Amino acid sequence: MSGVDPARDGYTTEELLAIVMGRLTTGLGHIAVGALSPLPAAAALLARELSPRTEITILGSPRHMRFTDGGRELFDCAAQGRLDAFFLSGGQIDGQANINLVAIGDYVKPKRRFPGSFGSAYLYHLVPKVILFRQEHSPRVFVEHVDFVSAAGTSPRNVYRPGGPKHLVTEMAVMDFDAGPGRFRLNTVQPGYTEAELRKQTGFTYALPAEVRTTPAPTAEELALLRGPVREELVHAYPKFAREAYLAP
Amino acid sequence: MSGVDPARDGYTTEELLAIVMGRLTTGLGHIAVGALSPLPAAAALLARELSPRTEITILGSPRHMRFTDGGRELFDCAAQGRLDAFFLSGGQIDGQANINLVAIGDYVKPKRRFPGSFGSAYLYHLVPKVILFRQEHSPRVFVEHVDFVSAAGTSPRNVYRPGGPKHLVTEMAVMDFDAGPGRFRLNTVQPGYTEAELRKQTGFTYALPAEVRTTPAPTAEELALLRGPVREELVHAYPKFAREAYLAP
Amino acid sequence: MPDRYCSTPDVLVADVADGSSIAVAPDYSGVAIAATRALIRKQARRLHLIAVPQSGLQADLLIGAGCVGIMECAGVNLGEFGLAPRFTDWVQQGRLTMRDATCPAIHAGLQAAEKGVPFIPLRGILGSDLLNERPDWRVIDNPYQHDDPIVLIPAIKPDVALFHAALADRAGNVWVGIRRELMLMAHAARRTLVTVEAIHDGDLLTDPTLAAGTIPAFYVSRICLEPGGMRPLGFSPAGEQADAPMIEAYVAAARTQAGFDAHLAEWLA
Amino acid sequence: MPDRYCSTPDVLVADVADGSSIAVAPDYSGVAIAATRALIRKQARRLHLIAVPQSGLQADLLIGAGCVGIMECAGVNLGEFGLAPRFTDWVQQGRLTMRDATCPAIHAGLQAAEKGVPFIPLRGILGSDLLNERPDWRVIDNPYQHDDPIVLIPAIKPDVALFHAALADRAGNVWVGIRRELMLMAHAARRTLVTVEAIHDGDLLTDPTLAAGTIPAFYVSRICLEPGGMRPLGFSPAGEQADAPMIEAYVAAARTQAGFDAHLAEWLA
Repeated sequence: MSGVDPARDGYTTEELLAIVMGRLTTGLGHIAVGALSPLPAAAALLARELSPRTEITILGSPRHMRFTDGGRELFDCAAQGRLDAFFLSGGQIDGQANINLVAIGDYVKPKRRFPGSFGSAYLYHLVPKVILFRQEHSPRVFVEHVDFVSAAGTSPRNVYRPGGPKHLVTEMAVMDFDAGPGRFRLNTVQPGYTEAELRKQTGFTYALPAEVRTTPAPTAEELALLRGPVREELVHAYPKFAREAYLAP
Repeated sequence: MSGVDPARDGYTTEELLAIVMGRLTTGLGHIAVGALSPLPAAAALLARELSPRTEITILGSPRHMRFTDGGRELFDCAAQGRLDAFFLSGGQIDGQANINLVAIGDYVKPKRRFPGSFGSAYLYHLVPKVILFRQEHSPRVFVEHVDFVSAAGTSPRNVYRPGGPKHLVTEMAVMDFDAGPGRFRLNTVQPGYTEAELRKQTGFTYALPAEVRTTPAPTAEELALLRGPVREELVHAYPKFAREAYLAP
Repeated sequence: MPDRYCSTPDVLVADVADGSSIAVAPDYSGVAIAATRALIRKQARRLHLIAVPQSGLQADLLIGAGCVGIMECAGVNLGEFGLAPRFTDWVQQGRLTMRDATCPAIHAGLQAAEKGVPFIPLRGILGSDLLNERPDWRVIDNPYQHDDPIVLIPAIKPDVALFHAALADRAGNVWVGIRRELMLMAHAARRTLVTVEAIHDGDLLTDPTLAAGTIPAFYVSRICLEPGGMRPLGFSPAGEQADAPMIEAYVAAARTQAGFDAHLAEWLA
Repeated sequence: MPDRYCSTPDVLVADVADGSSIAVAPDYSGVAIAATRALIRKQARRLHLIAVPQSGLQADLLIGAGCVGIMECAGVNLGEFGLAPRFTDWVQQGRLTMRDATCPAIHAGLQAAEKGVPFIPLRGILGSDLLNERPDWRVIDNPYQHDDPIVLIPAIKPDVALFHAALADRAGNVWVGIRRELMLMAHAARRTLVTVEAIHDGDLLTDPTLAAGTIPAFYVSRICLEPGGMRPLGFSPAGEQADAPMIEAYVAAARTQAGFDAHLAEWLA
């Protein structure tokens, strides 16, 4: 996980993903990141480097939490409209952007149990820009219909919903989600992948752009920020990850 | 207000009232007193002297507030069942124990406006033992029907109501409230008054005990506590009152 | 200092538009009297004043000065100093639109706004005439229990929260200690304006004891350093007592509108 | 010390009856691991564990030891150390009754209990299958807006709140600092049991900075002085890091029930 991908020019997959998500959140007011999300955390830290007025919150990192009203404050904050972006993932994610963080198979006696929905069922509705992130891109993850909807990708018109999914970032692609038709549209394939490979690894259909482009490679400035100040901050939030798995030495 | 009443034997009306209310709250777990209630505050302090496990809260007195969750905590506490007694008063109080803290006459353009209902509409329902206190006993205060119900004395059976009025204490009488018939019953007349005088000064009818008794006079111990430790504490809550109006020198 | 700092209370409240709803603190908490004077100086009009949950001198000054259109509160008085003379007079003349409440309903309404929900249920209240005057307080049947009526309090989302606090740091974090109703106001309001006794050197949020009583900067719009900004009211975090002679002089003067006007002119000068 | 002080964690939890609902703190807050060991030693059974809003090692230990009947939570995992092995295994075997939630719903349910109201509404959630598994979460039409469905979360009133905190004083006041979810738990629960790192000399409530992060004694049933009561989890108020090797050894052992049982026997000894 930590080596430089031979197919890529001097950066790791992890670095690429952090930079892609950093680009998607640059310039926002307040970006929050859940616990156990080291790459989204790196992305938010990068976005703050690129737009210094950006506030960031990284759950579980005392250094990156400005909350003083207990565990509920993040959620209250989101409902107050004080949160602009959040990252969610899923054990399964389907073509309607439903995410499953609970179980595969029967709910009562599942084939596979995941940790649980955490804040997803709520934040997915209230945070304007939710970015779905899952590094592994396989038909096991990206299914036609999730077994259990932890949080719904779309809602009927009468449902109060200022927020929702806007992008999906994986090792193979960046997609945009269009709530109208309730469907993903390919934005770019990641360097080293083709759309044909992507299609084979995706269990749902998605719309295509007029021309399939490749994600622009990380710039020297982006990599320098990521390897310098971002990494330094990340150690406070994810000591184990920053030590073992994050970046090329 | 501050002299020893010539009709009484070495104590003031204020001392009598504080002692009567102290007796009614002795032995309870947690007694709270609203702002601007110096005699109920003295009563609660006395109750604490007489039953040291009693917790007391005096709103507006930093020394007698153990709250750390803002203005709402008293009310949340009451709903949690952690408050055993509270004192309420009224610009008008009627025979069904309805209290009026809002206005006499029309609501929009009243003849007389009072400060407002404060917590009464809520605490009257939730605190098991509410003691109504009004020093002045006159037909102007004790009316048949209040002009505005800030808080209702009784509720229909289907209304969740663990609390309610239990006693009324005035310069002329101590009454008990019986929620069944929704009516006051005379407990004792204060020393120096007769039931006939009381009836003349009360704008509603009330039930009578088999025999009309007089409130037992303050004991030497009660007076000593009131004039010693209680007074000393009260200065922190009501400096002006304790200085000017409270007790015989 | 970052740009949320203002040089005077007048700059602090300069953007408060006529007709704004303003949540203000009770006398035992952090009342921004200097900023109130600034509101009067700028001749604010038709304010919807929301006392959290009660007010005293501050409401009386604003009412007497003609700044208030709607008064939402659980009560207005001057504590040990008695009735609030201008409040009482204006209501009795029918010159003030009253929105009477009960203390916990105002806290609950602000909590609903803090949680971004349209309402919060509250026990009690049933049988009170307050329900007649508050059509926005609805009675529903508790969906969790048969035949159990319960009152709903709608969210109170003030345009502005205005209060006085003990400390702010240079990043804009504000320390309120146990006065959590001030934090609730900041969470619930669209904008929060604060006067403070003193500036704290260092970051209030990195000290674990101070952090526990701190409103993070991202809730705070503007701050003005104004020591004594609560005078003549007392300010318990600073150990300051109310200026009783000054309040007594106010009460005596404000018995009539003319007396109030003269007193105010002198006080604003 | 007053009689709410206990000599050991075993005395602290002695009265916790089988079948009790117990609210516990998340790993970033104050997890009472020493007291959890005491619950396992006394062979507590059929506990209804309420994670506020998530749990990790504590839930995994209690589940593996057979203490838990119902698991109510927004999630269970071991943070950077991966899945919670006993939780995962027991659910997959159908041996645990799950009551899946989402974080803010657990906070809201506790707030409803804190306010003594039967429910609090909450945005979001609609469209989630959680609603199918939580018949106690009702969807109603918002009475304040036409055609606006909203979820109601019923009050969560735990029999017991159990957590670890930094300080308690001799009067029984407990300092939790910014960890307000612990205060919420204490307000909502019938009884509150606390282990603490240290005893504070003096009254936590008379110091205005400490008071801001203090749970008053009248919410606290019992306290046990137990320094390191959160180990091997980290405890940020004390600057203590998680004991990574110990947790990794746990994860390796607990992959199977037999491995867990052996590990636990050793650990309890």
